[in-house]
Amino acid sequence: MWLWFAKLGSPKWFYELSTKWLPWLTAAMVLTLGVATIWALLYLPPDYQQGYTSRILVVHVAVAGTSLAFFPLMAVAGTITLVWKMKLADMVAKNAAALGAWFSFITLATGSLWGSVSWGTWWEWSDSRLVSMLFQFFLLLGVVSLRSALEDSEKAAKACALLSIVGCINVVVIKYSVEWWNTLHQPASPVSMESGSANGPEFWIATALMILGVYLFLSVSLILSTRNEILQRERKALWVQELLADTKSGRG
Amino acid sequence: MDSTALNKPSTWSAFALTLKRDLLIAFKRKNDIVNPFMFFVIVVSLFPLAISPEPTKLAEIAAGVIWIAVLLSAMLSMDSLFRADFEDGSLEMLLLSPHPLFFLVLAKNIAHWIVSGLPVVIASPLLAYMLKLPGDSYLTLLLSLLIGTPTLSLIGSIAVALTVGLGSRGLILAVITLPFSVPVLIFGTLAVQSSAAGLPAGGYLALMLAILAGSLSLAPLTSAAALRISVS
Amino acid sequence: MDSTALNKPSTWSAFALTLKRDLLIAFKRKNDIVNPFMFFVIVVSLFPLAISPEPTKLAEIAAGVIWIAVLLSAMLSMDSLFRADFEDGSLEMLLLSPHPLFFLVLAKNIAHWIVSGLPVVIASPLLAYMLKLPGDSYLTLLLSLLIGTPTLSLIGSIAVALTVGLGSRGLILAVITLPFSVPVLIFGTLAVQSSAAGLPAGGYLALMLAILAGSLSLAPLTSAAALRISVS
Amino acid sequence: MTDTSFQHTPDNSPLFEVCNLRCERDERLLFSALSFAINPGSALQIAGSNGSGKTTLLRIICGLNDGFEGQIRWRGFDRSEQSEAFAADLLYLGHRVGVNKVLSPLENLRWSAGLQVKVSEAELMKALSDVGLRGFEESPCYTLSAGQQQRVSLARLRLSPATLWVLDEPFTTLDVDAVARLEQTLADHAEKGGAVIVTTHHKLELPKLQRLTLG
Amino acid sequence: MTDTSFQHTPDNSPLFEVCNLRCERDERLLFSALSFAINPGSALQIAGSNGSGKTTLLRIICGLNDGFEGQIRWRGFDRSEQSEAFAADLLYLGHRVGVNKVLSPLENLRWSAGLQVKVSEAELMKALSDVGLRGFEESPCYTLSAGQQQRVSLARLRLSPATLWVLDEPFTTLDVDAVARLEQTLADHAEKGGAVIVTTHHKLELPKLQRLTLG
Amino acid sequence: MDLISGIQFDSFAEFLDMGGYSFNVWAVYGLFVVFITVNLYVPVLRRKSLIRDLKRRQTLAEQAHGAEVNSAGRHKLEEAEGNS
Ligand code: HEM
Ligand SMILES: Nc1ncnc2c1ncn2[C@@H]1O[C@H](COP(=O)(O)OP(=O)(O)OP(=O)(O)O)[C@@H](O)[C@H]1O
Ligand SMILES: Nc1ncnc2c1ncn2[C@@H]1O[C@H](COP(=O)(O)OP(=O)(O)OP(=O)(O)O)[C@@H](O)[C@H]1O
Ligand SMILES: [Mg+2]
Ligand SMILES: [Mg+2]
Repeated sequence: MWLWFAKLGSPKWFYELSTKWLPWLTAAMVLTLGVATIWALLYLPPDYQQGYTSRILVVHVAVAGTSLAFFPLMAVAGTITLVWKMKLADMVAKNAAALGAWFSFITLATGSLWGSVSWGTWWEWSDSRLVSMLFQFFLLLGVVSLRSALEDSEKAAKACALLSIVGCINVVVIKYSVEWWNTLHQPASPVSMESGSANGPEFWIATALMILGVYLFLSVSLILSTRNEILQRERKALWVQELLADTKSGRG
Repeated sequence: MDSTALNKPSTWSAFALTLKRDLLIAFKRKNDIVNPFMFFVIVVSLFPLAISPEPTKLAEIAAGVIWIAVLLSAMLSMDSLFRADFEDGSLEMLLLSPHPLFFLVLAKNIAHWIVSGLPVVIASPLLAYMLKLPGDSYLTLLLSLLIGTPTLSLIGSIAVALTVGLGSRGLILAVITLPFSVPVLIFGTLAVQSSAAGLPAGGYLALMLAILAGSLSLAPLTSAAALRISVS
Repeated sequence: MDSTALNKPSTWSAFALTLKRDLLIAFKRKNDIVNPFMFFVIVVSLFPLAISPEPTKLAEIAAGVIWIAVLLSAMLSMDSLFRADFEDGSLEMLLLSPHPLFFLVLAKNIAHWIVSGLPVVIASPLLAYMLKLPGDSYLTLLLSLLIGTPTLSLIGSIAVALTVGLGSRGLILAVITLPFSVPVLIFGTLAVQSSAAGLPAGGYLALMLAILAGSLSLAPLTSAAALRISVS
Repeated sequence: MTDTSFQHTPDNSPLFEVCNLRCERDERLLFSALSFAINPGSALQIAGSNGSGKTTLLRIICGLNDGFEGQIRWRGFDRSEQSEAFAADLLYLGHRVGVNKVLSPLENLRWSAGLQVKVSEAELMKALSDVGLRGFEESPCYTLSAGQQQRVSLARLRLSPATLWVLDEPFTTLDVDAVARLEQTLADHAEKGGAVIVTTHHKLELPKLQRLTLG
Repeated sequence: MTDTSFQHTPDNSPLFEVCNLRCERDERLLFSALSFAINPGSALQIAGSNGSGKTTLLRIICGLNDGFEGQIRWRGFDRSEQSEAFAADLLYLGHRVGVNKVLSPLENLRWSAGLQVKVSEAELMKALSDVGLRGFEESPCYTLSAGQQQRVSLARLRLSPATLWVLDEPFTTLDVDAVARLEQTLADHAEKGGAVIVTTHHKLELPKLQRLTLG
Repeated sequence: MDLISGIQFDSFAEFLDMGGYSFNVWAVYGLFVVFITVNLYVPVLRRKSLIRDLKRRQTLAEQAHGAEVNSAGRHKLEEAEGNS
């Protein structure tokens, strides 16, 4: 167990393993995303209420669901950073924060685009998922901002780890308090997400496939940026120097 | 066992010493006391200018405006917590002292709240009057602020401890902590709004007390950990 | 006359050098760019939570809320102007340089506005939408902010120059400058509110332009004098 | 104070010991396989060129920096197991002097010394006049010159019950007089059974001085 | 650069002259009836115990502090009438080194030297490697040690066309090597017809050194 | 599996129109594509520039101070002269 952990902590080990896995993951990602997109766009039958716009939901639901994974992921990575001082965990956490902000943003954007069809408004404060996603976005940007503010990279790693753990709890707290606030304010328009669309099984299969694809995309993107981070931080290590000597300029 | 241990001050006296020192510094600087208060007053008085001077409209927004102004003033006043100590090296002394950091951080937090939070709370009824807050809700406003502002300070102190090395951190502090204070803001305004509408507000206040209790035990611990990170 | 004078860079090139340096620092720090913007967005989004999520109520307060949030973000972002330079001694270098301080201060002001004011202005229409600002007034909002934020920066820079030696000055800056920026706030909100009501807003914008012109010529001069006082 | 005022270590292991220390910053190796021990009554000067890692080493020794590998032992035990006892017996003066600008030297010292030991007002005043701040006890510290502020922090040395003193360039900004007095203080401390670790670029003259050169 | 690279003063009045200077701070008299003159080719060390007013005097000389009485003359004219010419011909390095932490040494120097003189990139790089910062040119300054940051500011000395150098404790935090190199730089500057005013507690060895002791 | 008849649209124009909601649907998919490509392409670009930069530094280091690198991290412990 400890040996395995120590090994996983080694950026070199991760770099080499990911070199092997990356092509397969990328292929799987392209395949699932491709199939899911084509299916959703071409084959999904129109919803009886909203017509073809349920195509939006396929993307929205997939991205929204995945974006909820970031704070738990960062909190776990943060714990590993703080307790075991594992550099790799921090490299993942660093890139996860920025990617998570992207995911939250796309959730907000796709949600708005869907809202403009189904509710007739792009933004509505009286929905707890919207508001709490907005604040998750802010919290993630806060982590990114803290990282860029702190100059010393070791300090930044630990500070962001702590903030991610505290933030993880807070995302939950915000969600419940906003939900409660909304039930008290009794939304004027019929603005519940659960209310509407009775979507068929095809919709859910396409969505499931899309979720899988988005998760694969998340891992590929995270791995790619983590590898860069490894090269950057370990640039003085012998194995990186050797690796550089082997690669042609700009390729590899 | 040894003379060192005999002569060592108790944790309690270190707590008191730190509290006294921080209050002394604040009273010498005066700015730490006056500014949060002034900021609060000025921000509140911008709203009638920017939105509308009509009493009915003001009454509708009064609770929210006061709470937001309190929130901002609390967050921004945090900037002075730990800053001077970090810059002059006293923070290293605090970390290397033979007492549990939890209590020393708590002492600094309490001193800071007394100095920057309390005056704002005391001034709030006056500003509530200027914004025509409905009459029944003054007590609730006062109570909710009395419970809410220490919570905000405690939350803020974590962020302060994380960013203690930064030169200008007023904004980043606000950016990090404002999302965290959303629950306090929501319950605080709900309490005031519901008592303005003649409904009971005790439930919200109880909830806020629970949040306060939670942060009172967890926040100094987290701040202490954050300080250790920042000073290293 | 002498070799020194031959090799001396022109004031213009000192201006450009300083502008470039400040932009470079901002781009390296990133926070100076992101934080005012984030603060603005977060503060605006607290209002629906604290006041009411109802679109009609929001529409009424939208213009005022956006202007107040812009004002606060502009004032608080000023904290970073001159701070690092004072702390590391670069400010003394600036004062002792053989160029008119007016232009060097202006260069720093411009760099600061590009970095912290412009992003806020650009984001404002989106937030106006979220607060349901009536549709016709977006252009006026944008224009009024485009004229108003540099004015606020210039006013703020005087206060910054006066308080440059203070450790935590976020609040005191706001306290000093907010009263001075009331005219800008009033004309800015009036412009937006009147164009939301379908009335012409050009008059207010012209007034704001006049204020901008005035502060563009006077503020850097005053800031330069204030800097000399603070550094001595 | 006599020799007995300092706690003795079990089974004659050294007071403070560092084994096989290694530290990298920004992937630049500062030192590796660094071992030394220091005993009551002795002094260690850490020398080295700029950027060789002296400050970093001192901060590691005190526990302010944990970016290192290796063992640090205090009176024979691992330092992390003894952190409270270690803190009670350590005095660190860093690059930044730990002097609040608005407080007076007296108020500063009351707090900074008071965290570690119970002191009376008379002792505080005596310590301040010993470092040459008589007449400045009640002036706010922002009116003091750089060297005078450094002296405020040095007053702590005269009150602290700590055995191990860790001083980072304590001689900077001091005038010739004050330098001599500080050297005497260090020698006295060592003589009474204390231990001193100090960095300076200055040529130290102390009895039983070891010198560790980094870089 | 040869001797002719520095501007000559009319009718042989001294380069820089202070007459009957008097300064009080906080009702404490720092100095009065202080007069001295400094000519091209010479150096002046200002000595004195801590708090005797060395930093204050230097800031008065540069024009950063105007809390004084007396005359200050530059090339025979009142300094205030010549403030621009004086600024172009003055280089001041204070206690605080004027090095931005996020910028690299190169970027720092590009600005700080560039305000006073047009310099090429090659000159900048050369100046940095002359002060021993080769390999650190592009690292952000917050990763540099105290002495390395001091060196960044010293690199300005190698580029500046100024005749009068005013340096406040430039030797602090420098290692032995760097101290020797800086002394050499000061001697070279004086030899080339420049003038140096410097405070330090350190024993300076320069040709044609005057010493002024305050307090 | 009939891949052709399963398609919900009779013409390409109809496909583009998405039942009248073309803006929303295509904006979502457009964003989605941008989102994915940016977050894959940026790391790839960064990798290229990083490798170029690291190689440049490697050669610089070799030329300038190859020997100095090895001297880092050494230290020496001695008794100071003149002790009693
Ligand atoms: C926590 C983040 C979110 C999650 C997990 C999420 C998930 C979902 C799911 C599963 C649905 C489908 C519901 C159904 O089929 O009935 C949905 C619908 C929807 N979502 Fe989200 N979403 C999130 C955030 C957002 C945001 C931020 C927005 C807007 C900006 C948004 C706007 C919508 C809209 C308008 C619908 C359609 C509701 C309806 O059919 O009435 N969602 N979302
Ligand atoms: N801001 C200030 N306000 C009032 N008095 C001051 C201030 N700064 C310094 N002083 C006083 O002026 C005197 C001289 O200070 P100065 O900094 O010039 O001394 P110095 O000779 O440079 O000493 P050091 O060797 O310690 O650097 C001191 O006695 C100090 O008390
Ligand atoms: N915050 C930091 N991040 C990364 N590297 C750092 C940091 N601080 C210092 N370093 C590096 O660590 C090395 C040692 O720095 P340190 O401050 O310990 O040197 P020092 O021996 O005390 O030097 P000086 O004599 O100049 O005080 C330097 O090379 C510096 O580049
Ligand atoms: Mg050092
Ligand atoms: Mg001085």
